Amino acid sequence: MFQRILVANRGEIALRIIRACREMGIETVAVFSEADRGAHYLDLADEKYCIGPAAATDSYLMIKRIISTAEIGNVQAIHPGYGFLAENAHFAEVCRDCNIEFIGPPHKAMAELGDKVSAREIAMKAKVHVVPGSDGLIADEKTALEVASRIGYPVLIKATAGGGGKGMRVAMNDMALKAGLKSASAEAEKAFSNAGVYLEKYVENPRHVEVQILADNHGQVVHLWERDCSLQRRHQKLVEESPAPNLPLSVREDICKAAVRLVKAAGYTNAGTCEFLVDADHQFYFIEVNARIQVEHPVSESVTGIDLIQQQIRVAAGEKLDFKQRSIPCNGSSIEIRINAEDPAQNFRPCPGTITKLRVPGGPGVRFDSHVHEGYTIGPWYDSMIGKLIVHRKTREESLACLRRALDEFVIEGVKTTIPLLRKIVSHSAFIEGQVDTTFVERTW
Amino acid sequence: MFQRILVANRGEIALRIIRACREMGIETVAVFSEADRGAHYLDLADEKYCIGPAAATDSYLMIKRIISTAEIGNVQAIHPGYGFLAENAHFAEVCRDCNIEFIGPPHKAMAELGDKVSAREIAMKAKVHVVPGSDGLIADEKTALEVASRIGYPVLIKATAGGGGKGMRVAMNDMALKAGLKSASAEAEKAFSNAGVYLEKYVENPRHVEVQILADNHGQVVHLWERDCSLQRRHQKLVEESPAPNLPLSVREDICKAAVRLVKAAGYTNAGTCEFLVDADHQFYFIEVNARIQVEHPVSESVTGIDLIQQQIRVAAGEKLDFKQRSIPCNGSSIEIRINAEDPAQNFRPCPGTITKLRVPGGPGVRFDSHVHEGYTIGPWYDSMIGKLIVHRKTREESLACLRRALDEFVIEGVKTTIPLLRKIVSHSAFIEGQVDTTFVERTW
Amino acid sequence: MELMEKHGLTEVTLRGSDEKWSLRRGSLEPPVIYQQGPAGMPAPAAPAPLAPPAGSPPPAEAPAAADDSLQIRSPTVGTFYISPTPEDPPFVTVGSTVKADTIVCIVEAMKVFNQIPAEVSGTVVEVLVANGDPVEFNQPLFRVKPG
Amino acid sequence: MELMEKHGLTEVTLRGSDEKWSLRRGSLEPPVIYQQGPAGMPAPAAPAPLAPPAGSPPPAEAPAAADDSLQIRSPTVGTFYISPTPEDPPFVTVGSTVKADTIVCIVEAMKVFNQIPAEVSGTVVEVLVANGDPVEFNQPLFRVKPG
Repeated sequence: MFQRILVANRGEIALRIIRACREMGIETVAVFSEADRGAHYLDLADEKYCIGPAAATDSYLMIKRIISTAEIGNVQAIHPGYGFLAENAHFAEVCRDCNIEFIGPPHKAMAELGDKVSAREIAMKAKVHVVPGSDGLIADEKTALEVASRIGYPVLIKATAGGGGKGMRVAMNDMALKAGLKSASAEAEKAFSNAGVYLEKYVENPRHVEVQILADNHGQVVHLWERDCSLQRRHQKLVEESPAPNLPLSVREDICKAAVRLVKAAGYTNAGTCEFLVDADHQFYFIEVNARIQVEHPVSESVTGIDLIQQQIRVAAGEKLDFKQRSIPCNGSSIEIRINAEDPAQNFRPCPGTITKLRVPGGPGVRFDSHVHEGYTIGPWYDSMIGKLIVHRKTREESLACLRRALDEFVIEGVKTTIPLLRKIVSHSAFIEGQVDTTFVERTW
Repeated sequence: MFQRILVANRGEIALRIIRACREMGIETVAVFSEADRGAHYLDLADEKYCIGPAAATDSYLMIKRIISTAEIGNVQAIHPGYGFLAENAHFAEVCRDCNIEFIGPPHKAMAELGDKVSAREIAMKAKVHVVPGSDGLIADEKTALEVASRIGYPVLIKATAGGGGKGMRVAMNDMALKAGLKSASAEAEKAFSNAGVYLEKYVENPRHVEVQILADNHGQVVHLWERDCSLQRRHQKLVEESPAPNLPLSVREDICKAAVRLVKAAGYTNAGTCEFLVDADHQFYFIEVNARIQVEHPVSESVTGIDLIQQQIRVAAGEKLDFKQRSIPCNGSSIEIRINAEDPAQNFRPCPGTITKLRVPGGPGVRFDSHVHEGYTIGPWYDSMIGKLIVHRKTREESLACLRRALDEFVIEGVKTTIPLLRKIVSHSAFIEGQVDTTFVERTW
Repeated sequence: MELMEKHGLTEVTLRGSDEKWSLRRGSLEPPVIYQQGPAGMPAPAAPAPLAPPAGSPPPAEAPAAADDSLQIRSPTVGTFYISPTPEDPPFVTVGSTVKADTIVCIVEAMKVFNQIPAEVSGTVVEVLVANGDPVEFNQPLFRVKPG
Repeated sequence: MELMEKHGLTEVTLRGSDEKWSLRRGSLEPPVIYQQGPAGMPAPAAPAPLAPPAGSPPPAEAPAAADDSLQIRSPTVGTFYISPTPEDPPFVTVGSTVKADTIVCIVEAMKVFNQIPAEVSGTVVEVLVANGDPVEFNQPLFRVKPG
């Protein structure tokens, strides 16, 4: 086992990793930018080094400085957390070349799964459903109509160079497809100087369901069940829970098994997440792999009792998983909400500022993961997450009751937060009944 | 089910009860003394009434004002918490006479178990071991020697009117018994004007093990396993855990079954705790029943997943327990520590004051039950408990690691606390090995 | 009254020096006993919640107010009644002159009807609580201009 | 240097305007490459932890100190060396006169030996870091009396 680990991140996930290390008796070296100097969580590390100014490109994203700190800090491994360098395969490779273990997957598997085309190929090889579509770009209208006829309407026209919804159209029939092809292509040409478009089956009002995977370097791959993360706003997850509500056990098991197959086929190890879209008929389609620990990992920790960060470290140190798939429970119901410093009245613009008053919920069933405290200043430099509230109770109904009362206990003054929206969400009948999809928030508020 | 409950307590247990009610959809009426005016937890109640000045005798202990508030607050039940009126059988009776349910045991069972002599009789009737001793006062030296010979040395000579250790002697043999009888009797005469003494077997360096009981009004009595509360300082519990370390499962089961028998024999319902002494040979002796919810109830909640406050309310409302003994698990290991505003340098004198800085631990496995916050003033009026830190992990070793790191995260400024002592305790080899008894703290520090 | 007898609640001993209680049972005056929900007086079955501002400092000891007026405060928690019976006129109204021993209202707690004396001398300038409302311990009931 | 080649780490482009890096590889001067743990220079295998006071404000921008002296700060995190090789004399000592382009030390990061110029003119009055110690970004290395 490692004696000393560098935490290449900040905020709540840095604190989370430091906590795991302290419980394992591993020393930690923290890095911080000048914007994070004096943060309370840094005092919990055994050593801490300022690595640059506030801008992440000059600090948390600067590989050279992270590695240099790892050398002077004399660590054996680096935990990248999520975001920043967590899914940077080059960084993972540099670490390992410097004889510092990167606590994450092999960089080759990370790179392959990071590319959408190769990830899709691996999935198909592992007999995991992907969203059906054209194999590559659409040559002409005739091909488009053939593909649409094969995969069935509605279809999505997507620009190959696309992003931000530009060059994207939904077509419900042949006529709409013909018109959409032309306008999407023209829009893409104008926006990206690349008129290439392709077709994909349009999954209507899908649920977002993802599977937590853990794989050691000795060939064992297990899943820690699924998380439903359908509650999003502009592709930002707001609420995550496990198990996914209203999803039959057989479907849940099928999705989890598919994820295990995919991860095995990719030669992937350590913790990772396979994301799927699930349609109204419970058909599921692989989208992508998140090759890192995720923000919402605590809900899986709650229902399985497995500490994912500790397991990541054990796997990276070469240990075998000390449990089998059949002994991983899915106990009760766990829900996480993300509390962000954002102003709902200003279209959820990040709202930096100093927390002048903070009352945090507690009591049974409540976990709060956060690096903030009264007097903490949320700067403009990084993401706006204040903390994660996680509840765990025997039933989903009890978890919802616990979540509502915990949300009611929160007092945060000095910055605007997403709490008012979250209070509305957790009291909304569609959410209570487990009938939300990824478009719910935007449709409703 | 009740629609509205009055919480006849203050501080963390009042908050705990309010939390349970909120999760159950029950409205709460809080009472407060002028010393507690403005406390944050009161804002979480649906209504709140000032009932008197700071002195508990004029507020939290004043039955008339509690009942009067229950009437104007229009509640159907009163939860007494622990302390104050919680074990006042007269109060329980007044509540029920006013058609307000007292959330606790029948007042008759409470009164009978509150009396040590009748509790001992009930225990013996239920075939539960009590500490062997003389049946009543010792008439003369000859009787004393006979009793000692029957129960075996060492024996404890106790003044019948005793208290505070006065008139108490331990005798290891006949000679010491003869000498001790005289001096104890003389001391008791002087201190209490009552020379009467009796004999009890002296249990050397006992462990304090207690069993959590839950009984409904329909004849079902279950236990929620045991708690080891051996870590005490001057009979004040400092650390409690479940399961009891180094106690064979068969002994644990025997103690739990004994507690169930006793509670059944007493006609007791609602939540309660049977306290036992356990000697080095794992012989256990009943001491007393705590006819209320206890401070340390969260460790039993952690290992069983059962919310004890919610169950108390359900039982009081006449519901049946919706689980059987065999479905009550004892999952993992849970440990609670009490954080008090006391000054270890001044013989643990309560240390009132204002909390100027507060950093509370979080993350996986950690629960913190407390009503305090930065800026909260701990007054001189009530007990000095700041809060309870409860950890729950898969194994005792992991719980200890979690507890240590959580304790290290605490920052409390403005008042002296027991945290430094607790840090020493949780790192002491005797505690880590589960080899402490009720005299450990005083012997060691 | 059955309850009072059973639990000996006629022995009302109050600790605060500024609290004075009058018990009717056995006194020479006819007992003032309200029936629950009598005609003409709305029973406080679901009283409006009291909401003293959270975090506000404890009210200053009477007499002390923003202006030079004095306050008469409730010595207990209970239900406020402005008159001896629903049929009777109020003990006092705005403009009434009170002396220290003038009874100004009744606060009922556990069926005990506590006559509250003014404890100050002067003219009532405001009645702060509506008839039948619940009142807290130490809650201001009347404003009195001294003199 | 293998690592530098592999990952293209010779292309050190720094964003801060006050950062200047000199890379030795391919320069006309003989490269200064320390062997790990050379005789006479203690290898920083287990460096003493740095402990800037928690909660202290970020160090003010150089030049700024309590007195009128200026500070030369580290432009990166790494290991501080006071001389080009263990055998050489220090770049500067107390009393040395420095100009903006005077090299005052080396900070090694990932086997890259960065020569640090003074950026200020004056006389070195204090060396704040010991040879071989780890230094943080922006950590003061020297105190310089301007002039």
